[in-house]
Amino acid sequence: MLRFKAAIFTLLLLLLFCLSAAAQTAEELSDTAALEEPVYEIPRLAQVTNFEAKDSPDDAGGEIELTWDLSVDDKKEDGLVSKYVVLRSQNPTSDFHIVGVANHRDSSYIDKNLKEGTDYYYKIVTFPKYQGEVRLTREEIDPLMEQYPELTELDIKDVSMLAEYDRDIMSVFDDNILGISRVAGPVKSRAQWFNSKDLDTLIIGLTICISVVIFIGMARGGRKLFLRRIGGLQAIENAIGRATEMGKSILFIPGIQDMDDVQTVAGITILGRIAKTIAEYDTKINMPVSRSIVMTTARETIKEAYLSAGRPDAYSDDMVHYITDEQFGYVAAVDGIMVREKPATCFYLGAFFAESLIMAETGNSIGAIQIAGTAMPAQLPFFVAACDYTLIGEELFAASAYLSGEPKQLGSLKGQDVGKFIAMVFIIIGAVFATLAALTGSEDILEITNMIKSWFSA
Amino acid sequence: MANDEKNNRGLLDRLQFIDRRYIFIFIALAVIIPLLLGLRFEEKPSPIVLALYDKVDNMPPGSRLLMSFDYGPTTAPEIQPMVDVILRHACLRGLKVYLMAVWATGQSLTVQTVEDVLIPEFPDYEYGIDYINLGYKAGNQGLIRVIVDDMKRMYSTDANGTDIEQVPMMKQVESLKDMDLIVSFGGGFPGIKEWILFAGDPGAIPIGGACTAVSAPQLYPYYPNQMVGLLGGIKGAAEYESHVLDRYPDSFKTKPTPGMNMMVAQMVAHIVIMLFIVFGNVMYFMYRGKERKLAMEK
Amino acid sequence: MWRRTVPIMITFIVGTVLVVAEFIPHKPFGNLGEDFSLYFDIIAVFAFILGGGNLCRVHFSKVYRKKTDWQFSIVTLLGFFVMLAAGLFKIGNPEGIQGDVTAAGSLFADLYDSMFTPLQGTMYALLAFFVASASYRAFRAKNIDASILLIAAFVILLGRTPAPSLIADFFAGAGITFMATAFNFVPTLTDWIMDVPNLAGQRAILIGIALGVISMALRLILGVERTYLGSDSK
Amino acid sequence: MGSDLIGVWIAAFLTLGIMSFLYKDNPWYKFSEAIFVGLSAGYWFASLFWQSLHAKFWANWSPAVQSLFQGQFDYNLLYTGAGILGLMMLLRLIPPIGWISRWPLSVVVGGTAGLYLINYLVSNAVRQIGSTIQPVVTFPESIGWINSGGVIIGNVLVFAVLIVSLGFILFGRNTTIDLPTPTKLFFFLIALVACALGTFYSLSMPLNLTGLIIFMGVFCGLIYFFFSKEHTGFFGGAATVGTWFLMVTFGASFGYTVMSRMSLLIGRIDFLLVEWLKVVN
Repeated sequence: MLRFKAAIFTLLLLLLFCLSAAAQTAEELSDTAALEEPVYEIPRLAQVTNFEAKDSPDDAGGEIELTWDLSVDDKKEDGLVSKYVVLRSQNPTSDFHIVGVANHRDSSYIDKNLKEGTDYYYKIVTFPKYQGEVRLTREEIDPLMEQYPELTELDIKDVSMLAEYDRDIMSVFDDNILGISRVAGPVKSRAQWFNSKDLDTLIIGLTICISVVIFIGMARGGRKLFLRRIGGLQAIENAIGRATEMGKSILFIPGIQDMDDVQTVAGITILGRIAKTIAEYDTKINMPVSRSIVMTTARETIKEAYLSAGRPDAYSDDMVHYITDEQFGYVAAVDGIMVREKPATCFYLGAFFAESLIMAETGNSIGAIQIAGTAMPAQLPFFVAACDYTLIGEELFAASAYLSGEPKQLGSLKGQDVGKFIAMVFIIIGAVFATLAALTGSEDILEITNMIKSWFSA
Repeated sequence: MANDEKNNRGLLDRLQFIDRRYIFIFIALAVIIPLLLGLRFEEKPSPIVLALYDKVDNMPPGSRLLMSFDYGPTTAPEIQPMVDVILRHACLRGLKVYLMAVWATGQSLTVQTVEDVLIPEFPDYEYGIDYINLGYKAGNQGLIRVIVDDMKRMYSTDANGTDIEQVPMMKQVESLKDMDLIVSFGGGFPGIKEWILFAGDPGAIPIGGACTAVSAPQLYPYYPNQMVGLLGGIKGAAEYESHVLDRYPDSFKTKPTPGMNMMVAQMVAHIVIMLFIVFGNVMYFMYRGKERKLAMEK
Repeated sequence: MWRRTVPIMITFIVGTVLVVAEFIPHKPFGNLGEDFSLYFDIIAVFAFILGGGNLCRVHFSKVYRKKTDWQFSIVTLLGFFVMLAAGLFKIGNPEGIQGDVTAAGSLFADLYDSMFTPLQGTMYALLAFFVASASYRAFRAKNIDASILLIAAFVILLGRTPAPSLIADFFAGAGITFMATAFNFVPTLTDWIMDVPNLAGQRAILIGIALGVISMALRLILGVERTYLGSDSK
Repeated sequence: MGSDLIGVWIAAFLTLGIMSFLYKDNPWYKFSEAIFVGLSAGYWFASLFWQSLHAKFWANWSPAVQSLFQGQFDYNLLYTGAGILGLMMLLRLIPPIGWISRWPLSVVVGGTAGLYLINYLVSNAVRQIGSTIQPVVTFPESIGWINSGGVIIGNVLVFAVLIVSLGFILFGRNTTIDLPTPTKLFFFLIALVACALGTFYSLSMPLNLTGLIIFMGVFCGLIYFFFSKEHTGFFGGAATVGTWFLMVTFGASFGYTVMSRMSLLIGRIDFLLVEWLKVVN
């Protein structure tokens, strides 16, 4: 209590001092709330305990993690604490500035954008809830904020509470008026060379990748691998043959995404195989594209296919032409091409969005054979409904390997199956433990389940 | 040649492979006729819609309602009816209305809404006293995070360039916490979710939402703890309109109800599609039965 | 060598580095993925000159040779150059060349609002018609698979309208409680289909896609798949 | 007001032009299409120029070059690489050295492959497997559809799906397990009795069995995607059940999107009737 009185006394002295020193501000302050009404008392709250600061793990540097146990005044749901103010300094005794605010009932904070290798010291201030009205006006708050930019971390109400209490706001944080924790530090932030949280992912990824590589190697070594037939791929050759018989062209749509989408890359690799057959059959191919890089790549691909089919003279750059990057503008043009040229066969292989059905329905209306393939789950139903054959998700990526017939490419598909097998095994094991845990209510089994789950929670 | 083929086909055959343009006509009619006739059905409001209605309805006159326009022209057909009906309801209740946009495309929509609804239908409403258009400010969720504590740091003027300090209805508004209800229109990013996370939760401000039907399921989990209520798509608009009409028949009799009208169009179109599916299957089975018979005879 | 081996090596190095970088938070690997997207965006702008050039070439030659519909090629070229000029020189931009290219009031924004938006919206709206014609044709109980597709789609369609409750009311009025209960369950059934079998199918597709992508990416990085690089000769 | 009116008329003209395609191809559509293609190509290039080349490249790179002349190294100088790759792309215009454009291309493809490998591994494979690790049988909680009698409906459906799947695996045409018919019948009867008992049991004391369906769907769906095993025997039966799940998924997503597509059309028609023709208020 004595301390409070002393504090109020100091405050009044300070105010008087301010009055005489700065005439301008004094005029504004003197006859308003500050003097006439009793000054708001800041309740002193218990400080946080077990306050620690350490370099935050698995980051790119520049971050420090602070942890603490809640103040005793914050243990209840409706406690007196409104927030924890985080202060930082580069020396242990002075120059602490506000760097951030954590909500009440939070017990950690990550300080970001720090300089690596510098020593930092931290304090936590337990900040009380403000019960009164906001009394200071903007004209009073704004210069304060300008003087102490770090106050922007606080609410207007908080600043106004502090200002009422003590005009020299930052000194409040240095005084022992608020519940201030011990100083933690020194602590440096460092960047890590390995993100240990990703270890599970690394192991799973490596297992899958290595099995793919092993099977590629085995296939290269001459080992015969069995692969089942895929309906849509069998149909490709027939579809090209049909176009040849009818003397009509083949339309190839590689989706509306750029080369930075792996589905487009998959579409282009399939194009390489198809174009070879087309060159052999001496059929026309028409390929409108919506991205310039796709245009360049597709030209290289088709040229190569014609060359390896022994018909370089039949190739022309006009086979691939750019239309527009705009999704629906592209579709409008493709629809126009379809009804005017009436291609016998349409391929849609790549990444598609809402335009999928517009194209597939128009293609259907001109009686073309349509073969589609995409890994966009939302568009698959439309292709399934409107096209003759659809390569569903994974089949799109496998198609070029299938069509190539090269053993090493086929080997990679076998490796993929190993990945599926691993997935199924873990799903079964996980489900069995999870079910046992749910039915028996056993804590031990639950722990095992959670452990398995945590491997797959990256 | 092609004509001959067509004529030689049996009726069943022709019906089974019906020219799709007939379907297009039916769909077009299914949408146009209900809209032209202005048909509307009464809709029973679902609890999540009713909750938002009650919140607006129970606010005393003079309470502050912030409407944030977080959508663009492509989703406007779905969202605009909800904007209109909530704005009308608010004006009827005498609330002070603050318009703003977190989407750049929302700016022109605020102006348009004021011109189409507020000025002609509520001539008593005076700019600066009863409603204000704060316009668009960049910053997405960052903007929300700032104005939750301090409105004037981001808004020194309104959308017309008037100094905010001169606007009477902004005098008592320090931050979003002075709002009695915030309704965000639009389910994209930033949208209702950001309003909940960066304004509703930290500032304890009631948040309501109105979004497209597609994005509604992702927002249900926030109701009722973090969100007052939600209108999902045209159905949500229709339910709200129907309920307002039910409660304030005199004032709303003459007002347009685009949501209810569109809902009828949508339902009719749905039913037409379903009828076509049924019809197609019946034809298919009749055709197959006939073919089988022919095969047996042979 | 320069034409084929070097590109394959570049693919291998870039691919491997980006995979490894995912596990290294330390600079400069930490945000290599974002850097790559930036690089890609910049390359794409340069590449657009090839695409735009191709567009002009195709349409100029159409006009020049008076091929069928050459008149419309003039329209395309006109649209292209007007929009390009409006955008590049920011014609009518209230803040001049410093302003944002899409700033309201500029010719660019006006053209966008009055022509681009309705065209885009209408093309999108055509989907409503195509959805109808596709469902008429595709949803037939030809075999088990098609029947399942049909039933799932039909239940969801029904559950998204107020029809089930209306029909249920009708049956309840007629005193056939059995049918009324059945129709009252349609919305529940809709949710069940979305939450359970639909979810399971989606997951199987997603896991499959992931494995397909991994294997495809490995083939590209290891140089097993190299069709996209074209041929050795000119 | 005048310019607004012109804008509405232009918009209506183009809207109807695109819609006329539904009847058949015609000059009106060709005109709308031509203008759409031209405008949008110009639009994309202008926005890419300002928003990518100017804002992302030039604004970062030119200050970095300036500071280099003052003897300072700026991290942004690395953007030079992007510029060089972009210029290499343009070398296609000079046929003799056009092949250099393959270098930026292989950077793009390599980078795409690397990024997607990791992203799909994490977000699709690993996460989806993780969220499938769930109990297949639980005591019901009161969430969503479950509280409205959904558990019972769900369980009846679960048993129906199980019995049909099993029946198919045993008796289906091409994919049957190689067992004598009486044995198959015996198994099937046992399964039938088990399912019937299960149904009655779940009616009296509801257990939530939906996890079982999810588990089965994911499992059989993955089997469908296996490339290195012929779809025969048990494997074939499971793959067939997998395709059923895929069909439900496709049907459901199809039905679900119809509504939003309709509202787009309603929006356009609304524009024509209200803003253009003004026949409806």
